[in-house]
Amino acid sequence: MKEPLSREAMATRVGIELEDGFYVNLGIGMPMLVAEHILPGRRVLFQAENGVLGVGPYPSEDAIDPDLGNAGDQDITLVPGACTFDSIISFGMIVGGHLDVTVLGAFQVSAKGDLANWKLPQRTVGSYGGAMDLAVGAKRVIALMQHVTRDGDPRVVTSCSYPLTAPQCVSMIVTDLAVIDVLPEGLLLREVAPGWTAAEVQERTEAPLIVDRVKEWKTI
Amino acid sequence: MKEPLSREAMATRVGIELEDGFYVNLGIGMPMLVAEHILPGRRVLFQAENGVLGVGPYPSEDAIDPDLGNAGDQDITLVPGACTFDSIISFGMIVGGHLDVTVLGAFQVSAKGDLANWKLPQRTVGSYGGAMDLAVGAKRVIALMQHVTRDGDPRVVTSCSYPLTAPQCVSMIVTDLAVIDVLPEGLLLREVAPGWTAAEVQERTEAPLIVDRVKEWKTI
Amino acid sequence: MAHDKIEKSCEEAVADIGDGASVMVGGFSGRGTPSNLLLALRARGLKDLIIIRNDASGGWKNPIDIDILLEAGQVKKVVTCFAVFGSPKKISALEQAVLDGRTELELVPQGTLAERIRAGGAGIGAFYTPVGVGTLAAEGKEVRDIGGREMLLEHALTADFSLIKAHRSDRIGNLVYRRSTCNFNPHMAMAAKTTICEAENIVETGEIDPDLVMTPSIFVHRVVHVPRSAS
Amino acid sequence: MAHDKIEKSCEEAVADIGDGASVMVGGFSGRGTPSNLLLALRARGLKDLIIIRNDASGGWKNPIDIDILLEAGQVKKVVTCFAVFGSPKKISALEQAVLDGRTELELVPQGTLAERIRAGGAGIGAFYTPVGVGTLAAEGKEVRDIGGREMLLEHALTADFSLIKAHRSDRIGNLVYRRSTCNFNPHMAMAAKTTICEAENIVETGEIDPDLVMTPSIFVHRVVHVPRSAS
Repeated sequence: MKEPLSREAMATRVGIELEDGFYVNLGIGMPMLVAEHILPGRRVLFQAENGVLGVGPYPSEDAIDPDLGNAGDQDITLVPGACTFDSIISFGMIVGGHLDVTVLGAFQVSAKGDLANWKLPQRTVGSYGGAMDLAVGAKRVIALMQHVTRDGDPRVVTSCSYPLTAPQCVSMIVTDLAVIDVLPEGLLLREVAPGWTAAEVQERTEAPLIVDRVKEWKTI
Repeated sequence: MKEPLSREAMATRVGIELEDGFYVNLGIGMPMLVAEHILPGRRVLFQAENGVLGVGPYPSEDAIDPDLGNAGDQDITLVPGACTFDSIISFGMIVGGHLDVTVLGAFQVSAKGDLANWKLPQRTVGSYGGAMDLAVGAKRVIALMQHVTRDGDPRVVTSCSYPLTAPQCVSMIVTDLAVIDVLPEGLLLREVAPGWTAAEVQERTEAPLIVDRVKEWKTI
Repeated sequence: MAHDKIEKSCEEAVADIGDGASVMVGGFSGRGTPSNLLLALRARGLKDLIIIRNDASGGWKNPIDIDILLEAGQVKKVVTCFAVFGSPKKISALEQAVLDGRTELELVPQGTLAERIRAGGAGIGAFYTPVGVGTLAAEGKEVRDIGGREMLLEHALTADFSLIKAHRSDRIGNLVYRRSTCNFNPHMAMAAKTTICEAENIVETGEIDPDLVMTPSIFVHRVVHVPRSAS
Repeated sequence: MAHDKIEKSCEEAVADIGDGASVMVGGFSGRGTPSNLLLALRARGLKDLIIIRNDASGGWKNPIDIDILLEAGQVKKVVTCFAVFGSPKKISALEQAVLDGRTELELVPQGTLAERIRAGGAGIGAFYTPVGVGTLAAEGKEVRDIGGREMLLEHALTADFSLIKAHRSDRIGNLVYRRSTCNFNPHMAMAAKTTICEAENIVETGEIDPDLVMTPSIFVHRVVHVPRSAS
C-alpha cells in the first residue's frame, strides 16, 4: 500500500540540505528531529533561540543540567565549541542574517513562499515565539510539514488563509509527499515520495506545481 | 594677591558633589583629577567609556596591564567590584541614563546650559569622542573649566559661539572662580572663589548671573 | 546601600512595588526565572500590574511563573511572545484571562521583544526592524523603506521594576548567569528604574573576575540570596 | 574550513580584500587593535578603502593603527569619532588627509557609532537616538519626537570585512577578550560579511567554557594566531 513518508524520512530528507559547517536553527516540534539526521562526516552547529549555539543530543536522566534547555524547554547537552548567550545576541544572530538555514514547521505555505505557522485561525490568541524573526532573518527557510491537513485539505496553497508568519520567506518545502522549491516563476516539484506520482501530489496541492523536472526522492 | 583657584582646588570642589555609591564618568583632561578628590568614606565607581566600570588609580610602572586603559588611553588599575565590557554595554550605560554624574571639560557653557567642548571654531576637523553621548545621557552633567580663556574672554556665555556638544545639558558649572547652577530662571552664582566678589565674577562672565544667594566656597 | 545591595528577603525586596506598576520578569520558561520574587510579588496582593516577559504560556516545566499573578487576577496587561500553548486543547492562564476580558495582551515577536527592551535600557527611542512586516504584528505600525527593505517602526520598552535571576552576584550587584538561564535577564536589568535580582550565590565584591561580569552592578539595585536548594 | 578557521598568516587572511572594500577595524587606540592584520592589509597596496573605526587620531600610544593606511594614501573615507588630537598643534594623519582633500571624513558620536555597527550586525535598519540633536551631528538627518523627546534617525553600518583582535580563540572562532580590549570588537564581528580575527592564543575547540565565549563562532570566519610577543 502507498503511504506518505514517515517523520523520520522527512527529517532525513531535510538533513541532506544541511551542509558541513552550517549554523542552523530547528523550530519546535518536527524540525527538531532533523538534528538526528545529519549526514556522516558533516558537522552542523544548532542554535536555540533562547541563547545556545551548539545544541547537542538530549541528556540521559543523570546528566540533566537544569540551567540548560532549548527553546522548546527540553533539557539538552552542548557539543564541543558550543556557547551560551543572552536573547539580544541570539536574535542578532537570527535577524542579522547569520544563520545558514532555519527549518520551521508550518500550517500553510503559499505559492510565493509566504509562511503561516503561528496561529490557527479558529483560535483567538496565538504565540509568535521566535518564528517571525527566524522566517525573516535566516539565509534560507525550509518549511517542514505534512502535505495535507488531517481533514485532507492542502497545506501548499495559492494564498495562505491562516495568519502569516512572514511573506515570501520559504525557499524549500519538505512534506511527507514531496520536495518543492519556491522559485520566482512558481513552485517547482523537485521530488515525489517513493511510489507517488507528480499528478497525485498536484491533486493534494492547491497551488499549481511545475512538474517538468521531477526527480526521484533524494536519499543519503 | 588674588589668584584663581588651582586645578586641584577645582577638582576638590567637584568631588564634594559625588555622593557615596555614585556611578560617575570623568571626561578626558582636568575632570580626571576629580578621581583623586572623593570625600573620605565615600565610594564612587568610575566609568571609562571604552568599557570599564570601577577605574582605579594609575598603576606603578611594574603593575601596568597593557590590556587595560581608560578612554584617554592611560594605563589604569581596577578597584574591587570593577568590570569590563564592550562599547555597546558602555554606551547603553551612558545614553540609557544610568550614570549619576558626568564631569566634562568645556570650552563654553551658555546661560541655558548648552555645552561646547568638542571643537575649536578655527579648526576644520574635530573629534566628538563620547562627549555628545555623555552630555545627553548622564543624569547630571557638571562642566569643569577655567572661567575665562587665555585671552580673557568669558567662557560662561549668553549663547555658545563654538559648535555645541549638546543643548541644555549642563546643570552645574565649576570654574577657577565660581560654582554656578544652571536653573530654568537663569545662572545662579552659588559660590565664588575665596577673595573674589560676585561683581568680579560677573565682570568675567558674559551671561547675567543671579547673585542674591552667593555663599562661601564649599570645602570639605 | 550602594556597597551592599543585599536585601534580607524577597518580601523586602519587592515591598515598594505598587498597584499599576510595570514589571519585567526575566527567564525563558523555568530557566532564569525569578520564581521566589514572583511568589513574594503575588503575596503583595496588588492589582493592575503590567507584565513584560518572554513567555506566559503556562510554564511548560516551570512550576512558578507569571501564571501565579494571572490566576490571582493581579495583571492588567501582558507584553509577551509566547501567550498560548501550541496545542489548542490546553488553555494557558493568559489565554483564559484574555478570553475573559480580564487581561490585555500585546503580542510581540521574540526578537523584537528583546530589542525593544534593549532599546529601553540603552536610551534608544525606537528602531526599524524587518520582522513582522506583512503580518498581524505590523497592525497600526509605521512601515518604511530602509535601505531598500520594508521595515516596521518599533518603540522602546521600559518598566518600573525588573525581576531577574542570576547564578552569582557580588555584594554590589555584579551578576553572572549560567548556560541558558541568561536569556532576557541582562537587558531587563538595564531597562527598569529598579532592578531586583534573585541570586543563587553571593560572593564578596571583588571575587568575580572583571572580564566575567555579565551584568555590571550599575544596572542592579537590590539582590536577594536564594540558594538553589530553596528555589 | 568550517571546523578549523585558522589561517596560516595575516597575509593569507586578508588576501581577498580588494580596492574600494569597506573595512571595520576593532580596538580603541592600541587596545584590541589588530595591528598585524593592518600591516598585512597595507602591504596589499589597495586603494579607495572605506574604514570604520573608533579612533583615527594618530594612535596615542599605539604604534600601528589605521594611520598606516591613511599615510599610504589607501583610504577614500573614514567613519570615526576621534579624528584629531585634542591639541591643535599636532596634526593627525586623518586630519592632514582631510585638509588635503584626499580622504572624506564622516564624524559620528562614539555611542552612535557603536549602535550603528550593532544595528548592522543585528538586522536593525535604523534607530532613533537623542544623541546629537541640536548639534552639527544632526545635519541632514531626520529629527523626530519619540515619546516626547527629540531624536535623530541614524542608519545601520555594515562592511565587507571586519578586522578584529581577541585574547583567545578556539579553532572554530569562539572568541574571548581581556579587560578593555573588548570595546568595538564583538559588534564589528557581527556587522561584516567576512570577519577576520587576530588572536593572541589559540585553544582546541571545546576548551572555552560555553558561558565565557564573548563572540560566538558564527560571527567569525578566519582566525590568525599572533602571539603577544610577536605583536
